[in-house]
Amino acid sequence: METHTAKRVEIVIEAPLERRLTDALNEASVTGYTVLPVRGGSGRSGKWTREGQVGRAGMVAVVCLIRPERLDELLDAAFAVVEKHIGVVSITDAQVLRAERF
Amino acid sequence: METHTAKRVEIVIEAPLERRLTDALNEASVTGYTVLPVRGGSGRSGKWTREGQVGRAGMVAVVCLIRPERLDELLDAAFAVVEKHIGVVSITDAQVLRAERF
Amino acid sequence: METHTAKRVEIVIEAPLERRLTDALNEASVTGYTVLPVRGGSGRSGKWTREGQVGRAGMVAVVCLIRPERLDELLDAAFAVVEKHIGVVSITDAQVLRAERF
Amino acid sequence: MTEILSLAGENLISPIILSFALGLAAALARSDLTIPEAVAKGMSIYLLFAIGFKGGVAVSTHGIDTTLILSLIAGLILSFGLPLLAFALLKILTGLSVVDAAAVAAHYGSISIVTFVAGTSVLEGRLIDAEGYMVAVAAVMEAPAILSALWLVARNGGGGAKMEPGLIRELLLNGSIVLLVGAFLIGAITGQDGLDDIASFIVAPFQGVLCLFLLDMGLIAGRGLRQSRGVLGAGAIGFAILMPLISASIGLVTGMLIGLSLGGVVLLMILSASASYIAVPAAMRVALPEANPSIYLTLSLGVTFPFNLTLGIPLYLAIAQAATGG
Amino acid sequence: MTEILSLAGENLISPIILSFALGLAAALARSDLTIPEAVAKGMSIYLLFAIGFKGGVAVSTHGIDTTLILSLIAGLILSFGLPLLAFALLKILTGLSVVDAAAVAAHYGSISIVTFVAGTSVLEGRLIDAEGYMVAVAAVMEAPAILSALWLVARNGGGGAKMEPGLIRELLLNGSIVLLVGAFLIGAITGQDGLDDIASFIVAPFQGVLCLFLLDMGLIAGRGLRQSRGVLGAGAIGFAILMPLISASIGLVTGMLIGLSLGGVVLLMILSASASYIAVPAAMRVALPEANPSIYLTLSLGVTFPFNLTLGIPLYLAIAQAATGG
Amino acid sequence: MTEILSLAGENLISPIILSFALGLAAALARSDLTIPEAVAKGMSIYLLFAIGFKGGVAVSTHGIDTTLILSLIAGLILSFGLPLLAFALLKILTGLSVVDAAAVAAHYGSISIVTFVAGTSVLEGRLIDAEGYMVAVAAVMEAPAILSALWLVARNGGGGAKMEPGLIRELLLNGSIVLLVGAFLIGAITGQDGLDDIASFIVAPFQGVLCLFLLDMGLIAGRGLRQSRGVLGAGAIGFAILMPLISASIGLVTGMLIGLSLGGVVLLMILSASASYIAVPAAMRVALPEANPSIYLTLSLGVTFPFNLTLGIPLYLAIAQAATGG
Ligand SMILES: Nc1ncnc2c1ncn2[C@@H]1O[C@H](COP(=O)(O)O)[C@@H](O)[C@H]1O
Ligand SMILES: Nc1ncnc2c1ncn2[C@@H]1O[C@H](COP(=O)(O)O)[C@@H](O)[C@H]1O
Ligand SMILES: Nc1ncnc2c1ncn2[C@@H]1O[C@H](COP(=O)(O)O)[C@@H](O)[C@H]1O
Ligand code: NA
Ligand code: NA
Ligand code: NA
Repeated sequence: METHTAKRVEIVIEAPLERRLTDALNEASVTGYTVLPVRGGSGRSGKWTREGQVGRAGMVAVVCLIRPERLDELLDAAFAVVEKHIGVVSITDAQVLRAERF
Repeated sequence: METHTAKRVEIVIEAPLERRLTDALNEASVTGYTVLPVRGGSGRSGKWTREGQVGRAGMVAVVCLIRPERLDELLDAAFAVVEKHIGVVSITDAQVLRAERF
Repeated sequence: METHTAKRVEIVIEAPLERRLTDALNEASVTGYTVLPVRGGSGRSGKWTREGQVGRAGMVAVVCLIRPERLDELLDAAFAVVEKHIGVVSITDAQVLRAERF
Repeated sequence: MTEILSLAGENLISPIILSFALGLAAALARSDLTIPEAVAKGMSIYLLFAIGFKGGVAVSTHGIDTTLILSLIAGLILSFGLPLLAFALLKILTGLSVVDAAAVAAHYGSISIVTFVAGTSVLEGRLIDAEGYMVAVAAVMEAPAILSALWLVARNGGGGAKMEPGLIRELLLNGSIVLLVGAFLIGAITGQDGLDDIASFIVAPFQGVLCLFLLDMGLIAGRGLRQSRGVLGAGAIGFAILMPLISASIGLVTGMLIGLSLGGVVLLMILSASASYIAVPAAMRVALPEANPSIYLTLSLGVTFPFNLTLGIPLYLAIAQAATGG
Repeated sequence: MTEILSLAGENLISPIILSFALGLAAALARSDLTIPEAVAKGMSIYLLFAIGFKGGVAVSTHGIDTTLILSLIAGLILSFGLPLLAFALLKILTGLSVVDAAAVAAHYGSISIVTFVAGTSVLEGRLIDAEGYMVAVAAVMEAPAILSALWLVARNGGGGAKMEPGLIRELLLNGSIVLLVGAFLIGAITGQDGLDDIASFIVAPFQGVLCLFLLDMGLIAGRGLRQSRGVLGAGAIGFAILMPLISASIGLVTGMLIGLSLGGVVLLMILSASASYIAVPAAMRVALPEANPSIYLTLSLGVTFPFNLTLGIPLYLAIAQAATGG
Repeated sequence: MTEILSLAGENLISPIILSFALGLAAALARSDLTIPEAVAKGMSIYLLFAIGFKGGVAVSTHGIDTTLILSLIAGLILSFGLPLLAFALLKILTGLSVVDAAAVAAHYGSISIVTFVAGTSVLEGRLIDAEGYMVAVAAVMEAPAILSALWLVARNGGGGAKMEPGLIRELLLNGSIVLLVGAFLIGAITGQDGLDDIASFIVAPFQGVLCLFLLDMGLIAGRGLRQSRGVLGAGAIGFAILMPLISASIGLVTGMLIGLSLGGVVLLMILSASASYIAVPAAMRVALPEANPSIYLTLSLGVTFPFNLTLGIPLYLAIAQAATGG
């Protein structure tokens, strides 16, 4: 089956920032992404779990498949939001079916 | 620690199709997969969030670790289900511990 | 944008073992990880879904970004917990922004 | 006419409708107010269980009416037939493709159980009795419309319709139907004694739960409307108001023909007039994936549901009262 | 005998049992009816809180009985001892490995709080009082059986048992135990005044919540049965019916020896006869990971739980009435 | 003084407070007891809806008081002003950075609706009436404090404060505010009739739901305290006790000046004394990301919230009774 080269970007970010991140992605014309819930985690700012939160606290994971040539635009947009906040950005090489979808 | 080469396939698909996808995987003798919930996303068919849904709407992410030589079978099976539906399929190279497990 | 080489380790493990796994990671000085909920899955021990569970049953996915040179330590720690239990460990090559974060 | 208006006015300022309006307004104003999906699903399970159970108890106390079978058959025929009418109307009023029109038609042949619940609570508020087995009629009306829609697509050369073997089973064993019918049977078996056991759970707080549930429906409808702005033309929106009126009239005539009580006639009108937004959309994603979900969801959930809830129900009641002289 | 049958019949057509049956049937028919996990967990928290609180209030109004301490000790001994009996019986009736048999034995020494709750509600329905502190006995019986099982494995050379330091703490501070005991203490401290404050939350809707909760238990048990078809032989299934009968008899004798009231004796029988399917399975995954979960879950949740709920409880009640002359 | 103590004692052994204590104890003992997030959010929606609705009904029956406008203005001024005071006090008592101190100050200018709800339920228990529109005052006090905090940062050269255009909208259309105000309006419009419809949902089980909700708050506060051990010095903890006392005094004077009833004065004291732990933390993550969340969460949720809930509320009530001679 024919596949196309892509980058898979995974951004773990604080939930209150989710809308700001997706807005920034939109502005950078990145309109394809999937948001996964996060149950808990640990990092430099300590350990937390979903059930220990009140309100909109906690984190989400945003997964983005993108053409390799557009990666830097995406990272710039994401970085502007993530920069001062708690969060992690990772990138892996991927293949996708159906290039028209991204 | 000894690891084995594998492919990690991630299929984001509409929740009402989940059973059909896993049935198709089963028929293709792919019996190892993990289903992750999805909170929301954006694509060609617009933006959506978990909380704006009624009923079984929304999407799920199915993650499958598979021996490289069986990738095409898996993709064929998955594609037959995903083809006409909303959804995205991506593949990354991976290593796994414990080859007997997949 | 400058990125740093890393390994992305994904461990799918039974929920009652979650704390033991994260404790083991901590002891191996792996303090960065993200826990994702799992809705269901299938493997050698059969098929299950979140909604068919009572109590703390089910599985979780722990995602860990780590410097390549520390991978083996992490795998040893994880393996000690996962060994006798139901679960899957996979590793992919990744890049991360902000090396100080991991 | 003034009576209709006053009835509508009274209906509009009930906590139930105002809760829906609050949700709608909050979503349109882009508030981040949300009700967790699990809680919303929990409330819908509660409402289905309560409404089914109470229907069963009513049947057990009033005995089985001779019109029961007739009502079930009428429900089946309406659910099979209304999509054909809807499809024809859509072809006249809109430029929708065959597949999209058939998908919309399926929604209008099926029912919205929440509209039904809101209707029963308006009837209760006015102390109008209705046949308890109307919940069974509601269950019967959920699925047939989907088959009609698939037939419409096949007949009109819309190729893509997949009548998979699994689908019919899935439709009939759909969670809502099973719960509604199951609770109905439990109510019918345990009768008044059973109701006494659990009345302070399924009767007393019912209206309040319905408020919160409709708050959520308002939020979802509002979010849907906001996201699908511009997707729909005036023709489609006209359809979403006209179709329930036509269906309700057909329901009225049917209900009177088979000899239902005033309350029963009103509920059959409401079932006919209401459009599905849970079971049918999920089935459409499987069977007619080419149909655009934002069209059918916006029409059924964004236009017809609020219309029925606010103006439709009191209107149907007033019309039925005039027609039956009740 | 006829009395037992009529009691069982009456029990079987209660909304509670029928809701369980509905869930079971829906799952066996592969309906997609599900209750969200969060809602199910919310209901179980409600039930534990309510049952604990009411037990505490009962103790605060009736005073502390001299048999309280005896009952707690009896509970401890039963929970430690029943697994040894279960293990021996499993060795006779089945070909299970040491590890699997020990894991199953742990479940039958521990308890099912939902069976206990269903039992109290049957007693309430028949206006039979029971000692309020039986909920404390229930709490005491949850964990010891796990230690017995680990000891059985160690003794029979099953090597794999890990008695990790963290495990005992975890067992004792298990959410259900903490909530049950905590609510019991709150009820005991605030007494009738406290109950008056929150009775319309924890008393009035209790039966109704229990219905929905048992609906979910039925769904889960049914799904479990469907998935594990063929895993179990006749011997294992026989064990899952025989063992509760034996345990209930031992509970009967114990309860009468320590001087419990009729209601208290029935509840001790139910506790003895019931098998855990929440706390123990989670502990087994940690301490005996080699044991096959589908064996112990199918037996405790798929066979013993429905048996106790439907036939067991009325049977134990009838036997206790005969034995105590109550 | 003895009266204050007995009042406090009575408050301390209510099911509500004991449930909170149970949660706190369970979390500190590292029990795995948790309430699912969706259920907790569902309960908070219930509480906001009920408290808003009842406030609206009270306004509709008692008419709009001339002090309504004054109260709203007072609320605004308090919410804008108290952070300045808090900031000054923090500078004296602690070594927190400008950004951290400003973030903490924002929390103390804003309010905790759960503390408010607990206060109303204490007043109801003592049959003390309060102005229904106090819930509107609560809504008004949520957001302004955040602006004061951002201004404090800008003025003290803390550079990082981002007053994004979207933020103010977000704050004003915050889900809790919209729900509280919306339910208030629904209550005001439908009045006593509306309340009668849904009283068995929003009045009868209210106290019980509050118990479970506070159990969860206790769990969260306890977990927070455990994780942030050592983060805070004595100065900060002193602030978290002293500040509510000062704020309550200011609330007392304000309430008496504008002529509120005894109940109204107490509620204004509670609003002033309480610190936000939902809306403001979320806003701080957006607007002041450099501020350390564990500082402000520990102070508001871990120290001030339990203090107000247990000792604060009865104390404020006793002081207000002494001051107003009520
Ligand atoms: N190395 C890592 N691997 C995976 N997730 C991480 C890692 N570091 C941080 N995270 C996630 O990002 C969140 C915030 O991290 P931090 O800003 O380091 O406190 C954590 O709670 C984790 O969910
Ligand atoms: N480029 C992408 N990266 C990640 N997820 C995507 C992407 N495109 C689509 N998706 C996911 O697939 C769903 C449907 O996509 P689409 O069919 O393009 O509307 C979206 O809601 C996303 O959850
Ligand atoms: N090949 C695989 N790919 C992805 N997930 C898997 C795979 N095999 C097992 N899993 C996950 O691990 C769980 C336990 O697997 P097992 O121990 O094989 O029964 C399954 O329920 C899946 O969630
Ligand atoms: Na219809
Ligand atoms: Na037992
Ligand atoms: Na305040």
